[in-house]
Amino acid sequence: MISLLIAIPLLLAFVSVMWKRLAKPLFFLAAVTNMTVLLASWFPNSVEIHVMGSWKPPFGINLVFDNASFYAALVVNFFFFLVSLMPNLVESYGVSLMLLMAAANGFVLTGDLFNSFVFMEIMTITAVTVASRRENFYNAFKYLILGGIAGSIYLLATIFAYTATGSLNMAHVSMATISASSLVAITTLYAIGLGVEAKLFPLNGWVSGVYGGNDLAPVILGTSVSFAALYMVGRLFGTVFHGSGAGVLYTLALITIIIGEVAALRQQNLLKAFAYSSVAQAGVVVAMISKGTSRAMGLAYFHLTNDAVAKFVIFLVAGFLVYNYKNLNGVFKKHKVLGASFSMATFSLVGFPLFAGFQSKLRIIMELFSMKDYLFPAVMLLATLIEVGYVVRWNVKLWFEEETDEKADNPIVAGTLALILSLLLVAVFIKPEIFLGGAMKMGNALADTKDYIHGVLSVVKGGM
Amino acid sequence: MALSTLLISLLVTSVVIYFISKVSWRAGAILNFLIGVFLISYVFALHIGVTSNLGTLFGQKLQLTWTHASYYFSAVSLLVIVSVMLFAIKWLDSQKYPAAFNMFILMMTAGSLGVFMAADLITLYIFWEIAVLSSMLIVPMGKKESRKAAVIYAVMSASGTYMYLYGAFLAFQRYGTLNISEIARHMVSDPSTGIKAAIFLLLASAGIAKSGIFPLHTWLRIAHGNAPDAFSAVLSGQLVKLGSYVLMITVAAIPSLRVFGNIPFYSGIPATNYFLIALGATSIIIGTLMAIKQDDMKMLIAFSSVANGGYILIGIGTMDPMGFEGGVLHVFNHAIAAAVIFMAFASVVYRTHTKKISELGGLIHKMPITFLAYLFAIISLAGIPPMSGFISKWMIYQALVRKGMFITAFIAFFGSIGSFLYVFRPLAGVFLGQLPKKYKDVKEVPPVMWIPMMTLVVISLVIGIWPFPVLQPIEGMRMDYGIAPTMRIADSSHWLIKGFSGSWNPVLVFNLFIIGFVIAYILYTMFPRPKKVDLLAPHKEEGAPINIYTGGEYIYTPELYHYNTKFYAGFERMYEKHPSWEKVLEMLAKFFHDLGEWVHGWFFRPSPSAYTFWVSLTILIVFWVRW
Amino acid sequence: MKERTIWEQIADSFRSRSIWMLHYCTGCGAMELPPTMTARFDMERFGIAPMATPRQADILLITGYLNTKTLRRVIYTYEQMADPKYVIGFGSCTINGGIYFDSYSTINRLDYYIPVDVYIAGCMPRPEAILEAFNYLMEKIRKGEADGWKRYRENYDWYKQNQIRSLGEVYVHDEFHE
Amino acid sequence: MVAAYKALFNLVVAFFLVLSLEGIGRKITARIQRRIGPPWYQNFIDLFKALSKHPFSNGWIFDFGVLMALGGTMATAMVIPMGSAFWTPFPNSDNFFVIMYLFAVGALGMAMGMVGSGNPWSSIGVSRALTQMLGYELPYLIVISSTIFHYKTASIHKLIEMQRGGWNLLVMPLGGIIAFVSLMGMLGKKPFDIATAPAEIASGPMTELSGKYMGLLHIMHVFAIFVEISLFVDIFLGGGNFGWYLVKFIVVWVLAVMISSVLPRFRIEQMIKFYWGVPLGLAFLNALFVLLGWTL
Repeated sequence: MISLLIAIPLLLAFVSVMWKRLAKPLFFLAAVTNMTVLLASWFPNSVEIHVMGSWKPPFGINLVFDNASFYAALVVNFFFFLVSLMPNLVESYGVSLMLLMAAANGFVLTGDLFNSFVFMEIMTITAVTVASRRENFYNAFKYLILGGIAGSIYLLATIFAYTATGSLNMAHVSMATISASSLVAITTLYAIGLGVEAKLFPLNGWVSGVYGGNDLAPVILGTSVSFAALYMVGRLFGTVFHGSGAGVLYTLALITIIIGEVAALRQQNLLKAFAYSSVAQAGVVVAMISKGTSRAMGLAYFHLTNDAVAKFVIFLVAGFLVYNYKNLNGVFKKHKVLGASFSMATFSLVGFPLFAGFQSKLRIIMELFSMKDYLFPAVMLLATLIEVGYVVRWNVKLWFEEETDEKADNPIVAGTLALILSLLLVAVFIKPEIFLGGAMKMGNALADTKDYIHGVLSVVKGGM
Repeated sequence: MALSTLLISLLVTSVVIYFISKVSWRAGAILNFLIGVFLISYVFALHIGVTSNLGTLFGQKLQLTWTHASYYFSAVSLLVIVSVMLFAIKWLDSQKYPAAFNMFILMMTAGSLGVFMAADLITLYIFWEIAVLSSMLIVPMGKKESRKAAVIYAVMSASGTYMYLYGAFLAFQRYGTLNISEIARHMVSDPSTGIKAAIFLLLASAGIAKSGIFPLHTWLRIAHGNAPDAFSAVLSGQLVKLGSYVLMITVAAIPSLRVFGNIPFYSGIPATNYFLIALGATSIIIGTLMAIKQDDMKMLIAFSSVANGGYILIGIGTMDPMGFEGGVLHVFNHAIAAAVIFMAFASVVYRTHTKKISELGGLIHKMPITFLAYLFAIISLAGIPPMSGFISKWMIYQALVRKGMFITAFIAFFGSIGSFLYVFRPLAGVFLGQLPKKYKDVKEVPPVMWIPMMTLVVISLVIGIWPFPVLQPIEGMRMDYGIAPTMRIADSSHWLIKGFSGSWNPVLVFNLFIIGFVIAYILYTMFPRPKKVDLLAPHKEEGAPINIYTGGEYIYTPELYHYNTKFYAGFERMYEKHPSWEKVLEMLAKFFHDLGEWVHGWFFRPSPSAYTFWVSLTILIVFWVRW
Repeated sequence: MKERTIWEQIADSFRSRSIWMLHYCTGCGAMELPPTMTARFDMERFGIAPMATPRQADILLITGYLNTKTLRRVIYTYEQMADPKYVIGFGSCTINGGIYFDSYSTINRLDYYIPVDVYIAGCMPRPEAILEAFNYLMEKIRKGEADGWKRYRENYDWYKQNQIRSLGEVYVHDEFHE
Repeated sequence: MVAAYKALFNLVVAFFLVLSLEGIGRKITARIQRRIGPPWYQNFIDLFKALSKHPFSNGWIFDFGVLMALGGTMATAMVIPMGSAFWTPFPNSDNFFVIMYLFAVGALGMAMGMVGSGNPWSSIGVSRALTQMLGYELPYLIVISSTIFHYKTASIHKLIEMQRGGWNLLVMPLGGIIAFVSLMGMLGKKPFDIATAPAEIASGPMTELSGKYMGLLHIMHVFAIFVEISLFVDIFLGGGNFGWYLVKFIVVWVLAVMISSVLPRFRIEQMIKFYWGVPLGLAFLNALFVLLGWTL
């Protein structure tokens, strides 16, 4: 059943290659079906797998469907669905978006290392096409190069893993005992390989260029794709390698946080500024994942969800502004709704109370203190301090500076979406369970290797 | 109505107020004012010890409780806020965003009330952020500079707040609770001084940042100086007091004398408290010296707020009964005085559209009521009887002299006499002297604007003559915190205020002043009537010179003959080349910018080949580290 | 002249014993004041003291000659003094213009413009003469005959028209004040 | 009721005593300058003459300022104990800090009224006067605080009683000397008559004062001198009965006059530098001695 998540977008993509005009509606259709599929199978509190062909794991390729991958897929498809509601944003990118959707779903669902590599490649390439919108070719090219490198390193890691364990199935690999030295090699290479998509320092050079390059890329890459990538980080380092190599991730992540924030502070371009801030947030999430406990991971994904929602709103509004106005001073006087939702989203990003970010940030800090980690909270608070600086600066600039006489009509759909999502953030502050429950289940699923192995390698269900 | 319901409904109402104000901002403002009046009556009706639950946040109960401290601080805050709300009913028509102003000021009220009611650190933090956020959104509604001001305000306040948060969670991790009294109880029995001191200072830093104590004082100048004029009254009169409240919580609610009894520094005062006192003293010096040389009247009073924050901190920091009461009472005095002063300035700016002292003058004959309000406010601010400002200063001096803290006392005296200098500068430059021709037909502000000022002035005067109504809750607070519970300072039966070194009788002092005034008036009327000469040329027929002593010369241009630029030139010249802490902080900000520049240049701008280089370098480093 | 009330007599006797002077030192007469003030002649022993501003002063001491320009200042200063106020014309310049009598700009007779209570003849009058004059003025004040200020008030129009005639306009309108 | 009579008696004594002392001061100065000088009652004459004139007024704040100055200073003078607990009108309220700050009312009123006259000389004079206050008050207050710390009381008549054993001047001579130097500044005599420098700024604040305003402020000045010197006598010279008190008062005054009559005038920042230099340092030294208990 869940293989539909990959199959439908793929199929419709090929269909729409023939009928270009149908691309947009088909994309919408794909998104809707995926959402329905997901809603139909709500939180399978067990591990289901779906084998390709009737090759039982560990021999065949299999998709794994447990709470973790379900929640990830839910978030991923949710944002694709939101994007599909905005035709003027999709324009002629329906095909690549559908491919991207298929790839992201596959990346999330697959239970096979090599397969995940394949999906990552597809994801990168389609993402590059998306990124090259609005003649943003040079940055897309950078992204392509980096993605290529990352892919090759990922592949290398996979090969190492294969040589070390003789298997490509994650469950199987996680069962096998790997010699320390090769484990180091494998985890390091995976860390680097995922580092590009997970926006880890110093592999995140592409981010500002790609996110700042046009108005579609950040909205989709900054939310869905990065969620998928960070999910994979959790899957590999949490489930498969039992948190070995977490030290690398932790260090890199802490550096990433600071670097991202200071880079965002000096940034003069609205989109790029928040691109950097998403780098920093990714750093927070990765550092939190590297802690390895189920609770920490759950909080990490809770934070990531809040961040993704906020970022979606921010990038939506920012993209609209950047490409409709030359001078952004006081534009929100003309677009009050956009402005309100933007401000709420940014405040949630900082973690002011009344918004979702507060919940996740404070929980994370509290968790860290209970783990007796005193460095990370300090770094995080320092980062938040810098964040306050530029968030307030942008809000003040966009609300209060003397406006120019440029005009642009309000985007109805985007405005409503932004408003709804920002209100959702407030709702999450009041009732965090909205995201927290799922995130926690995800965390448990990721941390619980035994269950995973048992679920994958036991009797086969479903299939096609 | 339970406290939690009150706060939440206030938050909701503020949004409603926004939409009402969209229809008619004046209706919104009046509604605000009515809500404020209701709040005051509500606060005075509440019984000490009422508690209520705000729900739970990650397993911690969020609790509100109503103590003497909450009662006192809320009453003072509401006094200021409500008068500003009344002031705003007319004043707002000179503003660009009346609706947003109405919404945020109500939201801020809810936030600050929450802070005063909070029983645990996290609740305090939540409402604190609400208050900061909403006030931070009002600040940039002012003139051009106010945009920058908002950012600086936000960052400074946040830097304090996050240190506080770190401290709060440190305490939580160590003592397993966030409830303030619980933490206090644990800290007393906690052996390790280092961690206690760390928690203490981290918690205090929020208050330091908010009440403009030395290392983090620089935001007051720019924020109070450029915020919308009437809102400066709230900023300086009320929001700064949030900081004082947090400082009081850290120093008194956590019984620092017992907690840090093992590290006494000087005459029984722990090193931690003494550190805070030193900071307070530094900010008195800085505030006074900088205030004396300001030409912008709002910035001048902003610096005076720095100095007075120092007084409050010193008073509370001594943890001496007199000092504590003096510090806490100074909160009231400075709140009222600063509010009135800023409202008077707001009225002046409302009429003349400038806040530069050197561009004003002689407004007394145009705006006499505003002048009187300002006059009495500065008498209170400078701590001169019979206004209430004197009582708190007297108490603080008592404490300092008793403890034999002569250097701190010296700084306190310096600040107090310096305050004569800087409060007199706007008095002379703005209200007295020659009226420039361009303000020939300036009018007094309408009653709805001067009534709040005058009300506050009268309150301050009455408290100055009969301070016991305010001293009672403060004594209650002192009992709560167990600072010399047996000692009584306010002896209302004999109309006396008793210090360790003799007492005094405010009523008597006031009567003496009246008697002296009466005698002077009798003498005045006994002798020949004066001939009124008009010192203001614009009033007389055209071409008539100024009728004051000019060495026999004819002067036709009053504004040139009005001495108000570099009023204390002789004194200012002595510290022209002073070092500036603002520059240091700017350097810090610039450092972060340059770091961002550097990072961007090295990691984010370069070509793909450079990326490959970085990737391989990272791989190598990681392998090298791990093998 | 009309009879004074008892209060006025008392006041006059006080006034006569405490004379604060504003010396308007345009001319060479200023040279004679330092010896008069200092140890040799010591005018303070009569309660005479120099003052800085016309508001505080009782007598206006015009030392030396006046021209149209300085006369303006003199009149302005005189009008700024508080009643009762007295004027001493010092030296012959104030009486008849002295050696500059035929200059186009010299004021020949001071008391056309402001009422003079006592003239000191001579060029220069010595300190003895000055003290003598002061004593004479004190005598007049005590008797209530020094009524220049009353005369100025009564014949204000006459004085004004004299001033206007020779100055054209009492208030200055030169390039600095247009 | 008795207290009220005592207070009024304070005023009467202050008026006659100080006015005649001022005249004597002028006489002394004159003798030092080899002159004869005016009679001792000259200042009474000057005062009544000034009151009898027909003054000019520059608006209501001018009058109000003068009244405030006179009233505030009178109120202060009424609290001052004259050398013994018996001559203390209000034993409950003769706290030192109360007196100092009540005294400031007069200063503020004078400053306000004079600047209200709209004359730049007055403003300059007032700004100088306030700056000067910043100069001399600090050493003075430090010395007095150390005294209060030593005797554990700030109420003047208690201090007087405590000095039965020996004058405070002898207990802490350093402090006494510093207090006297500050007293010179308070009295505004040379070399500290910067605020009213007749030759440079036309007698500063008083520039616009004519007739009775001059007179009333003269009276205020009289009471101010009374307060300042009495504080010094009470705190450092240990009071004594009324006669002794007068003697001490006169001695202090004559000393001040003699010193001032041979000195030129400071510039304003020179004055500040002077007071914040040696006197302040010595005041702190004195405070240190008191803390260590090294008092004679």
